[in-house]
Amino acid sequence: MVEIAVIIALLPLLAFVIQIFFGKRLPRQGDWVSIGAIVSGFGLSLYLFIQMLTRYDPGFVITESFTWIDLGSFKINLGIYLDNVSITMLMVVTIVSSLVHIYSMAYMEGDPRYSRFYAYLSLFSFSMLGLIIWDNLFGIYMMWELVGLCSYLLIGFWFEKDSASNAAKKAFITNRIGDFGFLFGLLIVVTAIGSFTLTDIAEGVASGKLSGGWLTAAGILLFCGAIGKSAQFPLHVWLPDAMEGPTPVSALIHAATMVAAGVYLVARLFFMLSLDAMIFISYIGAFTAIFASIIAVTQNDIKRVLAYSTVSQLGYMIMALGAGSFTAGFFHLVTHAMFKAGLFLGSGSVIHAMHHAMHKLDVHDDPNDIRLMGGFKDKMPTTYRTFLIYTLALSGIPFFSGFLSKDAILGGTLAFAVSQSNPIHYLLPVFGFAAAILTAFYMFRLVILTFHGEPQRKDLYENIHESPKTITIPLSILAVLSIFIFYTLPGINPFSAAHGWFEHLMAAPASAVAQFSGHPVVDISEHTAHSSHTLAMIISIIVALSGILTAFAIYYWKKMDVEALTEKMGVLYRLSYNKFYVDEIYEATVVRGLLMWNNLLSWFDNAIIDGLVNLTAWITRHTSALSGKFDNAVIDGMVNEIADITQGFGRQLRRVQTGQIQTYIFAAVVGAVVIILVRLV
Amino acid sequence: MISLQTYLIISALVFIFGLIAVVNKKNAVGILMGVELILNSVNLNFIAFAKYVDLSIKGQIIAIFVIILAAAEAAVALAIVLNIYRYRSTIDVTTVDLMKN
Amino acid sequence: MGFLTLITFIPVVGMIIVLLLPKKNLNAIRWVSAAATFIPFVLASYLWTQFNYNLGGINNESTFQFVEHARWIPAFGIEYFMGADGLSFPMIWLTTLLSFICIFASWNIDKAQKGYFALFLLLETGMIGVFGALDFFLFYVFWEVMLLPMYFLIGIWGGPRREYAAIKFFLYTLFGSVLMLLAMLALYFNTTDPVTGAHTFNMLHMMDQSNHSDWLKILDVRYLIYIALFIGFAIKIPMFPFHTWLPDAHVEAPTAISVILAGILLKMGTYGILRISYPILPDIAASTSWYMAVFGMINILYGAFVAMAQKDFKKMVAYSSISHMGFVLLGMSVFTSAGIIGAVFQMFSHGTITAMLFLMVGVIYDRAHHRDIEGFGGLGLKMPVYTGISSVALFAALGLPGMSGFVAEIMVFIGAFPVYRTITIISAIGIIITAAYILWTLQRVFLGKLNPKYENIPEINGREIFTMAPLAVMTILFGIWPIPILNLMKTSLNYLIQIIP
Amino acid sequence: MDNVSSIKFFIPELFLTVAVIAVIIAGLINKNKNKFLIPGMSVAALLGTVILSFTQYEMGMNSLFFNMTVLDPMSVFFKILVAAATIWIVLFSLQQHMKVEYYILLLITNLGMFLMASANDLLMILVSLEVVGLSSYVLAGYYKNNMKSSEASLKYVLYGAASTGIMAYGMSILYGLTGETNLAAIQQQLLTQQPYNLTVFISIILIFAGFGYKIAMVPFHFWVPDVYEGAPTPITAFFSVAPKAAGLALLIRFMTTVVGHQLAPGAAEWLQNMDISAPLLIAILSVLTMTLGNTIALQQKNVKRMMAYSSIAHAGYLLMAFVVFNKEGYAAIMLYLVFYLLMNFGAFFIIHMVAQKLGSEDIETFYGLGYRAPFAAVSMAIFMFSLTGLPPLAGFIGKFYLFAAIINGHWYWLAVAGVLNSVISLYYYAGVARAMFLVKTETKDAVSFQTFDKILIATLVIPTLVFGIYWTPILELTMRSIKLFAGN
Repeated sequence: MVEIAVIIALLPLLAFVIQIFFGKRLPRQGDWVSIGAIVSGFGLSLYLFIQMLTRYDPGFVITESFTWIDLGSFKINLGIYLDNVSITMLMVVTIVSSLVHIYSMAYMEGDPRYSRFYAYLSLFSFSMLGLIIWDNLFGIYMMWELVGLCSYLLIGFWFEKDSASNAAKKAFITNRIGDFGFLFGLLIVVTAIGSFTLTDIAEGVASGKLSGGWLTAAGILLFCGAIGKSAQFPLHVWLPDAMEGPTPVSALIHAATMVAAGVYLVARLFFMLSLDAMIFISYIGAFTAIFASIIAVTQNDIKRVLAYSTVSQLGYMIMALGAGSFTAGFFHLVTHAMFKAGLFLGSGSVIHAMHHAMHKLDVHDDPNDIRLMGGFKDKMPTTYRTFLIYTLALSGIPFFSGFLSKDAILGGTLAFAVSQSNPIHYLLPVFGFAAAILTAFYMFRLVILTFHGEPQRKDLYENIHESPKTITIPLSILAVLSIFIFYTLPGINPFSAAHGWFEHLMAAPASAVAQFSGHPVVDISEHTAHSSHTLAMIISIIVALSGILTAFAIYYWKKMDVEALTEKMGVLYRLSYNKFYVDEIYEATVVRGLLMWNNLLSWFDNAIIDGLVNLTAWITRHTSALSGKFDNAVIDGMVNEIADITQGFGRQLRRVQTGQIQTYIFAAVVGAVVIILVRLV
Repeated sequence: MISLQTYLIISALVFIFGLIAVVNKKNAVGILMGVELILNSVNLNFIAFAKYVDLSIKGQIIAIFVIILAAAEAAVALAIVLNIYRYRSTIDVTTVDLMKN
Repeated sequence: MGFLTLITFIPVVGMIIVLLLPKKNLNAIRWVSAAATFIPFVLASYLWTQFNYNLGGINNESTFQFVEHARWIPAFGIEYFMGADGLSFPMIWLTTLLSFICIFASWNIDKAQKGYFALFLLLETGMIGVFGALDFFLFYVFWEVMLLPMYFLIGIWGGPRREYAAIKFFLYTLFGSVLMLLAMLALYFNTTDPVTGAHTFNMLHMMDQSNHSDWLKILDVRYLIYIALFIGFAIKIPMFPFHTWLPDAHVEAPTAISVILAGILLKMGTYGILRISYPILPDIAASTSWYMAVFGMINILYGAFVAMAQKDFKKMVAYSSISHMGFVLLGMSVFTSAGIIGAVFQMFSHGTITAMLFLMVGVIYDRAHHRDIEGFGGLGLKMPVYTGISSVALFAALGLPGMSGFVAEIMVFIGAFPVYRTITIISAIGIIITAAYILWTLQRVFLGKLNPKYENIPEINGREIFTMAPLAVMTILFGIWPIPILNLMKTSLNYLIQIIP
Repeated sequence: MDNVSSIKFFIPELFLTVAVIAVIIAGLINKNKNKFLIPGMSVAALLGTVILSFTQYEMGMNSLFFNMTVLDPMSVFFKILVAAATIWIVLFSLQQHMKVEYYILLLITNLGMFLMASANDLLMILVSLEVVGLSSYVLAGYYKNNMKSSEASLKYVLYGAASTGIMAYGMSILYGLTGETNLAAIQQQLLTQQPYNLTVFISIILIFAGFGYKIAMVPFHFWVPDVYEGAPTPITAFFSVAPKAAGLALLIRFMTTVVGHQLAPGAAEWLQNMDISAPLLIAILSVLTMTLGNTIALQQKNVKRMMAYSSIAHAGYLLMAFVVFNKEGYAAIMLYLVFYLLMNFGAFFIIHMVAQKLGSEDIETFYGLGYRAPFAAVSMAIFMFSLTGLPPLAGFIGKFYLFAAIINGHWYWLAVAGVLNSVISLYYYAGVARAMFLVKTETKDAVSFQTFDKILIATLVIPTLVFGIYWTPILELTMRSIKLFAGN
C-alpha cells in the first residue's frame, strides 16, 4: 500500500522531469505525459480508496520510514503515513488535479509555454501528493515549501504581466512569513522531542516531553504555516492576487488543494493542539470567514469574488478544527474542493469565452469583470447549469454537499460554544452564520450578474460561445460530485452525513494532549452535539435562503437601487470594496519600512562601516590643507581608509625631511637629547 | 694642578660650541670647523681621562688617531665642498636642498 | 608521492607549462589549464571512493587519511604534513571541482590569457594546500600564497574599480593573516612535540593540551591568541564588521574569480576556525560561542537586508554570501551535531550555490555589459534555458527544500535552536528577507515585460551551461540525498564536538 | 694574541689590502684600455676574500692584535655577506664604465666593513667606521657632475662627520668612566665600579648616534632619503645593505659585550636599575623607525626615494629582533640580512635598469612595465612582495624569524607593531606592482634589457624564490655563525 502511495506521488515527478527537459520536442508538447501521470495516480488512488471503503476501519494506519539523515546523535527519519484522512486527501487531489489537467488542454491551447505549464502542474501534483503522505513534519515542511514554489511559478506563469509577477512574489513571500512560524514551531517540537515523526510527536506529547506553554506555542506557531498557506487573516492578502495565474491553476491550487494544505496540516496536528492553541486557531478562522465574505460582496472581478469566497471558506474549516470538530473541518475541505474547483473552472469557462469574444472584436477590456457580462445562461448552458449547482452547494442548500459540511461545522462550533464556560465563544457560531448569509448573497449576486438579466455588452454577448468538451466534461463531473449522496453513503439522508462513510472513517484522532493531562481538550457531550446540530441546521437553511433572496431582490428583481445602496452603506462599502485597505497598510508599513531599513543599512555599510576611517582621513586631509601642505593628488585613486590615516601621518612626517642638512643634524641631536630626557623623567 | 673637572668642563663647552657651529653655520666650511671643534673636545677628553683615570697611554693614542681621522675627514669634506662650489658658486648649505621630503 | 601532494601541486606544474607556452597559442593555454585542474578533480574523486567514513581525524594523526609526513625545516619544527579528514576532504573536493569549472568560465578572458591562467593555477594550489595542510606553518604559507594571484587576478582582469578592490582585498586579508602569524608563533613557542621535546608547528600536537606550556595555560593568554586567530579568519569569512572588502572584491573580480572567492575563499575563514581555533583552544571556543552566534545572526540579517537594497546584480549576490556565511557561523557556535555538521554542509553547499549565482551574473554581464538589476526585465522570454538554470540557483540560495542549501540551513537551525533560542529565531527572520530579495531580483531581471534593448540577446551557450549544470545537479542531488556528503563529515565533526568542553 | 700570531687570522683582510694596491697599480697601467680588467680584478679579489673568509669559519673564537679585533664565526658571516654584496655591486656597475677609483673605493669600504664586523675596541670601532665613512662619502658623490649626486655627497659627509664626532665624544666619556677601551674590559669595569648610570646612559646614546646613522635608525636616519636618492643607484643599493649589515654587526657586538645582560649575570640587575632598559629603548626606537619609514614611503612618487624610506623601515624590523638580546634574535637578524640583500639589491637594480632605459625613477615610469618588460616587471614584483614579507618568498622567512624571536621573548606589542607595519608597507610595495601591471598605458613598445643584466637579476630572483621554500642552509649557517658568539 505504501508503495502505491509513493508511486502516486512519484508519477507526476517523473512527468515533470520529462516535461522540463523534453516537453517541447514531444508530440502535443507532451501534455499527455502529465495527464497520463496524474490520471494513473487517480486510478491508483481510487484503488486505495476502494480498499479503504471495503476495510471500513476508522483506526486504520500504516507507516513505513527510512533514515534520511543520520548524524550519529541526531537522526531525521522520513516516512509514509497512510490513514483514511490521507487516502481521502489523495483521492481529492488526484480527482481535481486530473480534471484540471484535462480542462487545461483547451484552456491553455496555443500558449507559447504550453509544455512548461504542464510541467509545473505535474510538479505541483507531486509536491501536493508528497505533502499528504509524509509521516513527519520535516517532510511536510519540505513539500510545503515546494507547493509554495509551484504556486509561485504558476501564479507568475504569464510573467510578462507585471501584475502576475508581483502577485507571484507576494504569494511566496507572504507564505514565507507564515513558514517562519512553521519553522519556529518545528524547532520547538524537535528540540523537545527529538524527532519529526507524527507518531513520535504524539508519543512525546503524551508523555509530557512537550507540554504547557511550549506546547501551545508550538501549536500556534505550526498553525502560522497554515495561516500563510490557507490565506487566513492577516496573511490572506496573497490569495486574491494569485488570481493573476491561469484559471485552471486557480481552481487546482488556489481553491481546491494547496490552500487546503493548511487545513490538512492543522488536521494532522490535531492531536497535539492544546485548548489555548485551538481557541486561537478557531478565532483566526472565524474572523477570516466573516472578514473575507464581507469583501467578497463588493468585488467585480469574477475570480476575486471566488478568491475571497475561498478565503472565507478556509476560515470556516480552520474555525471548525479549532473548535474541535475535526471531522466537520476536514469534510468541508473535501466538499469545498469539489465545488470550489468547479466554480473556478466554470468562471474559467466564462472568462475563456469572454476572452475569445474580446479577441475577435479586438477590444481590450477586462474579461473577468462581471459588469461586462450578464445573460450568459443561454449562450453557455452547460457552464451555467454546473455553475448553479456549485453555487447552491457553496451557499449551503440542502441536497448538495456543501450543506452537509457547512452544517457540520456550524453545529460543531455551536456545540463548542455551548460546552465552554465563557459565553464569548458564542462569537464563533455567530461569525459562522453571518458569513453564511453573506456567502449565499455574494454567490447569487455573482450568478445573477453573470448569467441572468440583460447583457451589459451586446457586442461581447453576441460572440460568446459555449466552451469545448474538454472544459465542459470536467465541469459536469465536478457538479455531480457536489451532490450530497456521495458523502452520505451508505446513508441517504440529505440533511445529515452522520451515518455516512465519511463521518465514520474520518474520526477525530486521539488527542495526545488529553492523554498527558488526563482530561479531554474539548469536552462536548453527545447531547449537546446533537441538539446543536439540529439547531444549526435550521438556522443555516434560513440564513442561506435569506441571503439568496436578498441577492435576488437587489440584482434580479431590482427592488433596490444598487447605486443608492452603496451610497447608503458609505464607509462600510468602501472598506469592503477596498478590502479593508490591508494591502495598502502593508505597503505603507511593512514593505516601505523594509525598503527604507534596507537602504538605511546599505547606506550604513557604505558610509559608516566602510567610511568610518574615511572620515578620519577627511579630517586629516583638511588639517593638512590648513597647513598649506595638502597634497591633492591622493595616490592614484587608491583611497584606502586605513592607509588614509597612515598617509596623513606620513604626510606630516615627511615635512621634517626638509632637505636642509642642518635640520637633519639638529633633529638628530634633539632626538638624542629627547631620549636622554625621557630617561631622566 | 688643573683638576679633571676643569678639563671636562672645557671639553664639554668646546663640544657644545662645535655642535652649535654645525647646526648654525650657513657656510659649509664653518660646519666642518664645528666638526673639528667636536673632535678636539673628544681629544681633550681622551687625554684628560688618560691622565687622571686610566694612567696609561691608551687615551693619548686614541687622540692621535682622532687627529688623523679629522684630517682625513677634512680633506674629503673639503673636496666635496669644492665640488659643490664649482657648480653652485656658493657653499651656503641652506641652498642645497634639491632633494627633500 | 601521495595523492594529496599530487592534487595540490599538479596545478603548479600546469602553471609552469602554461608559462612555457607561446602567448599566441590560446587554445593550448586553455586546454593545459583545463587538464591541470581536471586531473586533481579526478584524483580527488578517486580519493572519495577510498575515503574511510569511520575515521575521525581532527587531532589524531592515525585517523587522518592520505597522510603525508615529510621533513621540511627540521631545525624549526616545520614539517610538510598533509592529510585529510571529514572536515577538509569535502572542501578539497569542492575546490578541485570549482577550479575545473572556473577554467571554462574563464574561456572568454580577453587579455593576457597566459598570465591569467598561470595565476589561476597557482591560486588553486594555494587553496587546496590550505585545506590539506596539517602543519600550521604550511597552512600559513598556503594561506598567503593565495593572496598574490588573487590581487593580480582582480587587479588586472577585474571591472572598472579593480585597482581599489584588489588592494582593499589584499590589505584586509593581509591584516588578518599577520595577526594569525603572531598567534601561530605564540602557539609554536608554547607547544612541545611530545616525542622530541622541541617546539613544533604540527597542529595536532598543538591540539593536545598536555603539550602546552604553563604560559599557554593562562586564560588571558588563550583569549588573546584566540582573538588574534579569530580576526584573521573572520576577515576571510567575512564576518561583520570586517566584510567591506567583499562587495568590492566580488563585484570587480572577473566571473571565475568571484566564483572562487565566494565558493572557496570565504570557506577558509570558517574552516580555519574549525580546524585550528576550536581544537587548539577548545575552552575559549566554548566560552566565546555566544558572541559567535550573535555575529552569525548579524551576518545573516545584515547581509540579507543590505543585499535587498542593492541595485547591482553582482553586489546583491555578494551580500547574499555574507548572509549565507552567517548560517555557518551560527551553526558552528553551538557544538551540537546538527549545528556543526549543518555549518560545514552549508560551507559545501554555499560553495556550489554561490558559484552558480556568480556564473549566472557572468553570463548576463557578458551579453549586456552591465549588471544593473533594474536595467533588465523579461529575460525569461528570450532566454528560457538561462532563466531556468538561474531560477535553480536563485531558489537554491533562497533555501528551497529539495536543494542543498535548505538541508544545511535547517540543520543549522535545528542544531542552534536548543542552545540559543532567541538568536536562532531572530536569525530565522533571515529566510523571509532572503526570499524577498531573491524573488524581487528574479522578478526584476527575468520576469515582466521584455526590455526592448534585449530583443536579440543570445541564449546561454553550451559552454556556459557546462559550467552551471553540474553545480545545479549537485545542489539538487545533495538537497534530496545529502547522505554522501554528510557521511564524509559526520565522524570528524562529531569527534570535534567531543573535544570542546 | 699578539700582532705576529694574529696575522694568520687576518689573511682575508691582508689579501684585500694587497688587492687594493694591485688594483691601483693596474689602474695606473691600464689607463682604461681594457674596460673589464679592473672590475674583473675587483671581483676576483672579493671572491678570493670570500673564499679565504670561508676557511676561517672553523677557527673558533680568537682575539687578534691585543684584543683590537676578534675573529669569530659571526664576524666571518658578516664579512662574507658584505663581500658578496660588493661583488654584486661591482658586477652591476659594469655597464656604467666607472673609473678605477670607484672600484678602489668599493674595496676599501669593504675592508672597513671587515674591520667593523670584527672590531672589539673603541679605537678600532672609530677607525673602521671612519674608513667606511670616508670612502662612502666619495662614492655617494661619484657622479660629481650630477647636482643630486654632489648634494648627496655633501649631506652625507656633513652628517657623517657630525655623527662621528658625537659618537667619539660618547666614547671618550665611556673611556673616562672605565679607563678601558676594550669592550669586554669596559663591561668588566662597569660591573665592578657600577658608575652613576645616567652618565653611562648618555655616553651610550651618544655612541648610538654613530651606529644609528650607519644603520639608519630613527632619529639618526635623516641623511638616508637624500643620500640614497642622490647617489648612483648601485651605490644606493650598496649603502642599503652592506654598511647596514656591518653596522648591525658592530651594534650587536657592542651592545651585547658592553650592556648585554645575557652575557654576564649581574649585568641584568644593573640594567634593571636603569629606568629605561636598553631592550625597551631599542624596541621603541625600532617601532619609531619602521613606522616612520613606512608611512613616509607611502607618500613617495620617486621609487628610489621610496626604497630609501623602505630601507629605513627595514632597519626598524632588524632592530626589532635586537631587543631580545639573545642568539635567536641575532640569528634572525643575520638571516634577514641575507634575504634582505637579495631582494633589496634586486629592487634597486631593476630601478636602475629602468631609469637607464626610460630616464626616470618616478613611479610613472613603471606604468605598464609588466607588458613592456615582463621579466624585469615580474622580478620587481617578486622583490616587492618579498620585501612586504609574503610567503613563499624569502622575505617572509626573514620576517618570520624576526617575529619568532620577539614572540619567543614575549615582546607582543612589538610584534603587533611590526606586523601592522608590514601591512602598511604592502600598500606602497603593491603600488609598484600596481603601476607595472594594473595601470594601462599608451606606449606598448617593449623595453629590452641586456642579457647580462637579466642574468644578474636572475641570480637574485632565484634565491629569493628558493629560500622562500627551503632555507635550511641559510638557517644552519646563521646558527653556526652565532653559536660561539656570546660565550654560551
